[in-house]
Amino acid sequence: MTAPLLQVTDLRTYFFTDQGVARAVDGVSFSVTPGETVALVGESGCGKTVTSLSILGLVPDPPGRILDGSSIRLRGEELVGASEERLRRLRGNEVAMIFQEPMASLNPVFTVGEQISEPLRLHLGMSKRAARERAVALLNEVGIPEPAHRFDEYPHQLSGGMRQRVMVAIAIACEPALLIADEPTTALDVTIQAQILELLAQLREHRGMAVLLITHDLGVVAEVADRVVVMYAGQVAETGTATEVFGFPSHPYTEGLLASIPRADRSGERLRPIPGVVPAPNDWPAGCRFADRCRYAWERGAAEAPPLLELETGRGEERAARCWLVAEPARRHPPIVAETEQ
Amino acid sequence: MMTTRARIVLGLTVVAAACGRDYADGGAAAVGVETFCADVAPHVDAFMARMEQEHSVTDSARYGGTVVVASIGDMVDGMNHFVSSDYTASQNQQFVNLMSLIRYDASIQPQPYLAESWEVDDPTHPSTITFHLRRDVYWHDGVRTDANDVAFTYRVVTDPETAYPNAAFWDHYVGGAEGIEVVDSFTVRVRLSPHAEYLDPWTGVSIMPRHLLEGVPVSQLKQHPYGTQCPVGNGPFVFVEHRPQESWTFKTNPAFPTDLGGRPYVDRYVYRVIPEQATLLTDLLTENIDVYLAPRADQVPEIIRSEDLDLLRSVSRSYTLVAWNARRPQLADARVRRAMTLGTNRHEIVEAQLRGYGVVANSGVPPFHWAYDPTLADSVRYDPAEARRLLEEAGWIDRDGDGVRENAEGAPLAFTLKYNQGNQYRQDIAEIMQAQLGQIGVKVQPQVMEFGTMIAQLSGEERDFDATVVGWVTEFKLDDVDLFHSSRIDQPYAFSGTRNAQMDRLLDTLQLVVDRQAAIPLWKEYQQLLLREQPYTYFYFPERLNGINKRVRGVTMDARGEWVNIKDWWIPRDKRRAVQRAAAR
Amino acid sequence: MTRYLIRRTVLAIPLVLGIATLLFFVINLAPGDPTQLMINPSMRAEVVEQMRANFGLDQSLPVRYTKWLTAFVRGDLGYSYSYNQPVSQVIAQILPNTLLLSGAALVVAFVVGVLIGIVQAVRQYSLLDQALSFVALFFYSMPSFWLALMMILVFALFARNVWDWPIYFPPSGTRSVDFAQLGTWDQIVDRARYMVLPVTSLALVLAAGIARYTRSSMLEVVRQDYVRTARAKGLRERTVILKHALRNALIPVITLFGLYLPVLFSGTVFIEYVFGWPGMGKTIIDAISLRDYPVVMGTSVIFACMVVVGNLIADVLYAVVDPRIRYE
Amino acid sequence: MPLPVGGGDAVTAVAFPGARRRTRGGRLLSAVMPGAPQLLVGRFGAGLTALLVWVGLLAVLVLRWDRVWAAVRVSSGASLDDRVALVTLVAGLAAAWVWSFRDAGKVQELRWVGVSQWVLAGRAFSRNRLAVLGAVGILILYLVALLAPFLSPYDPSALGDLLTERLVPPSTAHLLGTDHFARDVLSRVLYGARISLSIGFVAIGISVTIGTLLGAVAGFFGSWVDTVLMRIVDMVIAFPQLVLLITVIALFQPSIFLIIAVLGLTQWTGTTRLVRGEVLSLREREFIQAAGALGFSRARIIFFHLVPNVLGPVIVAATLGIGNTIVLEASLSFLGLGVQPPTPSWGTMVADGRSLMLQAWWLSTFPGLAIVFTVLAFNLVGDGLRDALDPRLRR
Repeated sequence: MTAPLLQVTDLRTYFFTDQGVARAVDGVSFSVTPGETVALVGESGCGKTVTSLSILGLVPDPPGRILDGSSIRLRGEELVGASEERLRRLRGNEVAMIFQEPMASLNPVFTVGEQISEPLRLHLGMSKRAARERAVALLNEVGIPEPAHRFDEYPHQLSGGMRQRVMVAIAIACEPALLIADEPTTALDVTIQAQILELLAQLREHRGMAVLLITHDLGVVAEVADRVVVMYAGQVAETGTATEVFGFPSHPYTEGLLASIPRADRSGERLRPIPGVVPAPNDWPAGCRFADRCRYAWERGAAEAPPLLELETGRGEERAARCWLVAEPARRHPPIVAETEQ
Repeated sequence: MMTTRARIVLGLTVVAAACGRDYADGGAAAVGVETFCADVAPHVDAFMARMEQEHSVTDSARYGGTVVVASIGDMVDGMNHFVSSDYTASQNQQFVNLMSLIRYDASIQPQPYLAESWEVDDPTHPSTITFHLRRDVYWHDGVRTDANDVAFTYRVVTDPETAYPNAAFWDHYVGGAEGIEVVDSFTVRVRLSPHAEYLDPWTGVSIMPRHLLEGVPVSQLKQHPYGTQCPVGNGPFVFVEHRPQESWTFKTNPAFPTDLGGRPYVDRYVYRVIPEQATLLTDLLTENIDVYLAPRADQVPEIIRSEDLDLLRSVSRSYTLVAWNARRPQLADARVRRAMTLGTNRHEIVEAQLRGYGVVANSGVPPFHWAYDPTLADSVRYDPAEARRLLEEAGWIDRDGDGVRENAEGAPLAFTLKYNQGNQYRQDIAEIMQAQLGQIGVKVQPQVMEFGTMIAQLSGEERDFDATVVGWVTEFKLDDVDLFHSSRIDQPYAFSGTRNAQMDRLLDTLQLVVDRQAAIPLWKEYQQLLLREQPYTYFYFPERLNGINKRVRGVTMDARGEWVNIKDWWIPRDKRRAVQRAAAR
Repeated sequence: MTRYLIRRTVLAIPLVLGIATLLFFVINLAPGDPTQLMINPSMRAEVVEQMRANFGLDQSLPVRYTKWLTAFVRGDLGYSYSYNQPVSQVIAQILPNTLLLSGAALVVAFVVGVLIGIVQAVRQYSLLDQALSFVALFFYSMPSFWLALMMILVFALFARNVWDWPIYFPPSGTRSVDFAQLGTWDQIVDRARYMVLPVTSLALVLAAGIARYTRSSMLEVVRQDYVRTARAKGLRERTVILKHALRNALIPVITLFGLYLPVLFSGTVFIEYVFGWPGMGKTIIDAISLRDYPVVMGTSVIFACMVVVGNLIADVLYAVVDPRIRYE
Repeated sequence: MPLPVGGGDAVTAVAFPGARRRTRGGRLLSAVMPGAPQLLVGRFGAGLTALLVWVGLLAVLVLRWDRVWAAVRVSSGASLDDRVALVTLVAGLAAAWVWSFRDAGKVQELRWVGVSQWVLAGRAFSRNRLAVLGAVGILILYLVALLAPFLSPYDPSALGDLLTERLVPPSTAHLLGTDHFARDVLSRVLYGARISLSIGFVAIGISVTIGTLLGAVAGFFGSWVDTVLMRIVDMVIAFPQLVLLITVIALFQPSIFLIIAVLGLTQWTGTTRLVRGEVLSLREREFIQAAGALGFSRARIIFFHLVPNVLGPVIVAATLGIGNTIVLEASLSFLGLGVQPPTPSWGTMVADGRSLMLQAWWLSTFPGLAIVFTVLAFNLVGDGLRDALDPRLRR
């Protein structure tokens, strides 16, 4: 195994508000190796976005704060507590990010070209001319026709898919080692979604850049991710390779997520959404945070918070889940499959 | 005393000999209205430059500096005497930019000015006056002032189409061209029917330049650029600049006759408009201005307290009064009106409102005037008991115990007292009257009005008012015919609408008595009659108060006005602005 | 854009004419006329009648209106009764003063207001934010004439006479009396000195309002995704705020430009009065009390035109700042 | 008002307060000292207000017993002013007591999840210290205004001895000095509160009503109705307001009602534009279209569906407007066009006292400060409301 590009260890990002402390990210650990695509999966409110913002040092402070003891290492360099100036130099340069709303993520009052040129000039010290040439090339690379013409257009003159391509162009402008893509396709049509994912896959291949893909869309994950980190209530619920997690979900939450998406290979099944909602981050349950919604829940879950338990897969892969079921597998009843059809 | 006084005619001065000017085209009337200012300005500049050379000042101990006089209102009428009805503008015409034939001295005796002497055919029964003009007075563009200017001025002011605001001055004169005869270039003769104070109009009318304004239709004179944009006078100060609502700037006239004192001491005189009294006081205290005209009496302590400032007090010709509309049944009885006066503590109002800077008035005759009867000064004092007695005698008794008197028919003794917006003094009077008359059972309802609206109501045919607080400014020639004569009862100014045969007779006679000594007993009788009739409750003659910076020396302000000796004002060298500014460097 | 502006201008013509017409009848409703105000017993009724005739006031209202309107359409605003000058000339002498005063105040107000608003938004809910809010609102809550008088007392009177400050300002006027004798540079300094107090008094009140708008607009903008994008690019915080956020936050603030013009012009009335600054506001007020109808009409129409033009400028600025806006 | 759906990760923005401590023995304490139990559990705003009202009104009752008693006695010929003051006194005491008693006994809501936006806004507002300060200030102002007959030491319009008591600086006899009529400035400032507050309140009431109606109609009907109304708005905006004011005052007798009417009738344009804008966007929203589809009448849609939803911004505008109107009245007084004497409006007092700023600073300073702090209070509340009602600006 190669040295990880990004190593997140015991990340705790809390929000201190008048209504109490919201423990949005509460002890998350995972890593990304160079060239790898890792998917961060979970429902809204699970802390995925806060995790990614924490990596970039963009958590709004106040009220948010990364707690002492958390660690985010990029190529071994500690980012927690690093100077704002250092972080700023990393952003857009070493680590870039794409956001979910291409419509809202582009500044409406500047031309597309200017927005792409900005990081080039800032991080690479390019001249206006050089930046323009490079930006046009980038636009071309992300598949925008007539890039030289588009350079001078404003975001509102582009379609949604185009805008997301522009976002990608901005993100990859400085050839970052890590691209964080926060729900990059949620706001797009299905066909465009596929195109954008395809584009990301290509770029990753050509440039050897690692991608941290944040999504609630398991379909997307299955297509592109090497490894999956499932988050629930500010914690990692389950990790493993994509094949492992999809093939053998070991956390009931992952099970639930999988059961709630339509799958071509299981047509005719009834979709089963997970009951309830993610609890509020200032009000996590004391024991297992999923206990309220868990179909297997028993006393132990309510009383005792499960740690992230290593799973022996026998297939030589790292695998872990935060569930007492790992310790007491007998409690997993009845099997999912048996209940799906009537 | 106002008869002919011969004056030694001095020989022509160098100035007089040296100048004179023609317009190239020879005809004054040819000066077009559109280009008037542009045409006139070069002549004025050239003439003044020449005069400045010829009369350069070597002794700068007194000559030099700028004096700034400020007040709340602009002289909107400007220097065009034909259309002027505003006090400040008239003063500046008379004493600053233009000249009248004669002027009053401090004791209100006529003195020569532009006219160096005059004769009357018959001192007791004058029907012609012959004026001999000075020969050394030049319009600021270099043209000499002569008899034709006087004749022109006379014809215009007596022409009804001009709508000369003080046309009434000339009631007893023969108007138009027949009334005046140009005997020679420096002699004019006017014709009149004998009347009291017949010389007075000549102290008030400023002579205007014929060569510039003849040919302008008289009804168009008001709009002529002469008045506000480029007046060309012949007085001690030369017009420089007028910024509407902001300032008038004049500079010294080096060609002003040596006989009359020669050029003024100050180089420049600026009249500034500052509409806010609080600001005016600050301006005076910070030496931004030199003279603050007519501060409020309440501001006076601050002026007195300052080491740099002086307070100049002078008697004034204006008085404040409450006019009773005797057409109203409850105010028709003279006894009721007298009770109002008796029931109002006017002395206290003078003390409180004017801080004592004023005297209680009993008529429109100002205390400094020769016609004033000092024996009447304190004849009516605050006496609520007498006031109540008079009201009861007149049948006004509080019959229902509500504190307000009623007459036999049960109509309450109540009236509204109108006053105009924005005049604190009048508002105060209204409120004090309400309080004090309330104590003798009279219900007064003060009512504020917008000025224009109020005037329309007072002078309109309906006379839509019961009583009103207003003020008048008298001329030196007193004449109340328009106020109280029964023949004028439908005219705008007959606010009170009283009819009294004795009053009519007195007013008629007083207009025609030429001899002041003979007139004095009649005036006394008239003042006594006013005390009895009470068409007005006269309040007071306020003193004119002016705040002035001590660096301005030689200032005289009296009943004649604030600008009366402005050409003699001077500023010590080290106190001048330019000198101080240079020293600060 | 040009076509849009032309269309807007053409549409404004009936608006201005409508205002003028309304105004004409409204002010003529008020009792009294200019001649009645010259109350002087020496003035005979015949004289007054003659004056009325000279002014053309002896004609009926509709006749006068038609005359005024035809002259107005030809660009002739008539003669002032009280200034004894053509109205256009009066306005030409006075309008620059008002434009100077309100223009300077507008610039100062927007610069100061926007700056304060930015600081407040960046430090939302901090002590600084609350203190600035309080101070801004404090000035905003003052009647402008009172603020102006306080300024005079403090920075003219006390500064000079009591505290002996090296810098103090003249209480009133637009220039020194010996202005004409000064050199060019001194003239500029002199005029600036006279402008400090009135401009500050006028601008303080406006700035407070602008700061409030900028603050809320900025608060909204800094939460936008594109600001996060800008940060994610690694831009300096200053660049993020002053370039990416501010440009967007200014869009709603520009609306204020149009909205504030009428406020500004009526605000100048009080400032003009207190500081003896010869301007439009005071001219209108005086003209109404003197029943100088031509001046009231002329100045009011100019006023309306300035409001219309101001709104047009706001529209143009809108398009300049926000590329999404296109006028056809 | 239109409410956004909490989008994305709303953790940072939405408030979920936890349970509050139950107030034990609160009722007992509140019966003796209203506000105290709230203070004990840390609700300083509410607690202090209740306590302040209670103690303040009690103080008035005790210290000014003679006046209060005179107002109570039917035969004393008490004026309407006195009766209003009496009712205010009694009602204020009762309100403070009853509220505190009931509030103290209540078990606090455990969760605020799912509460209405108004409650959320209320909570956001109550966290804004400046705004709460403003609100308490306004409460005190209204109490002072209504209780003026009990509070003021002298008759506000009674002339004192003009020769000896004129322009007396602040002293123990006259806390804020006397004016040029030897009237007590404190009494006039207290009575002035009624005038200034009523002017602001009534004039804005008029203008907001007109503005909301016209704005809703213009926005809802659109097309030519909108065009015509908006052209009228443009015209009113470009029409020099002062010209109209002066002319109207010249036409009629200047009175407080005239001032209120004119101020009310000239200030509605802002509200109209605001409401129109809101309605234009609301009109396209589903629930209005649904209401239309259900066949509701237009009037019903406007009044029951549109207007309530634009109320938030309108309330904000109105609150800010009250402040502006009070300032405007003061400014008119400067031109001599405001409320006319002897009615003691703050504006008139400041304007009349200004020329004596150096000789008798207390004349214009105290009413001036009264204006500044009143307007400040309204503006703080208005600003706070705007922040509170706009979910985007909430903490």
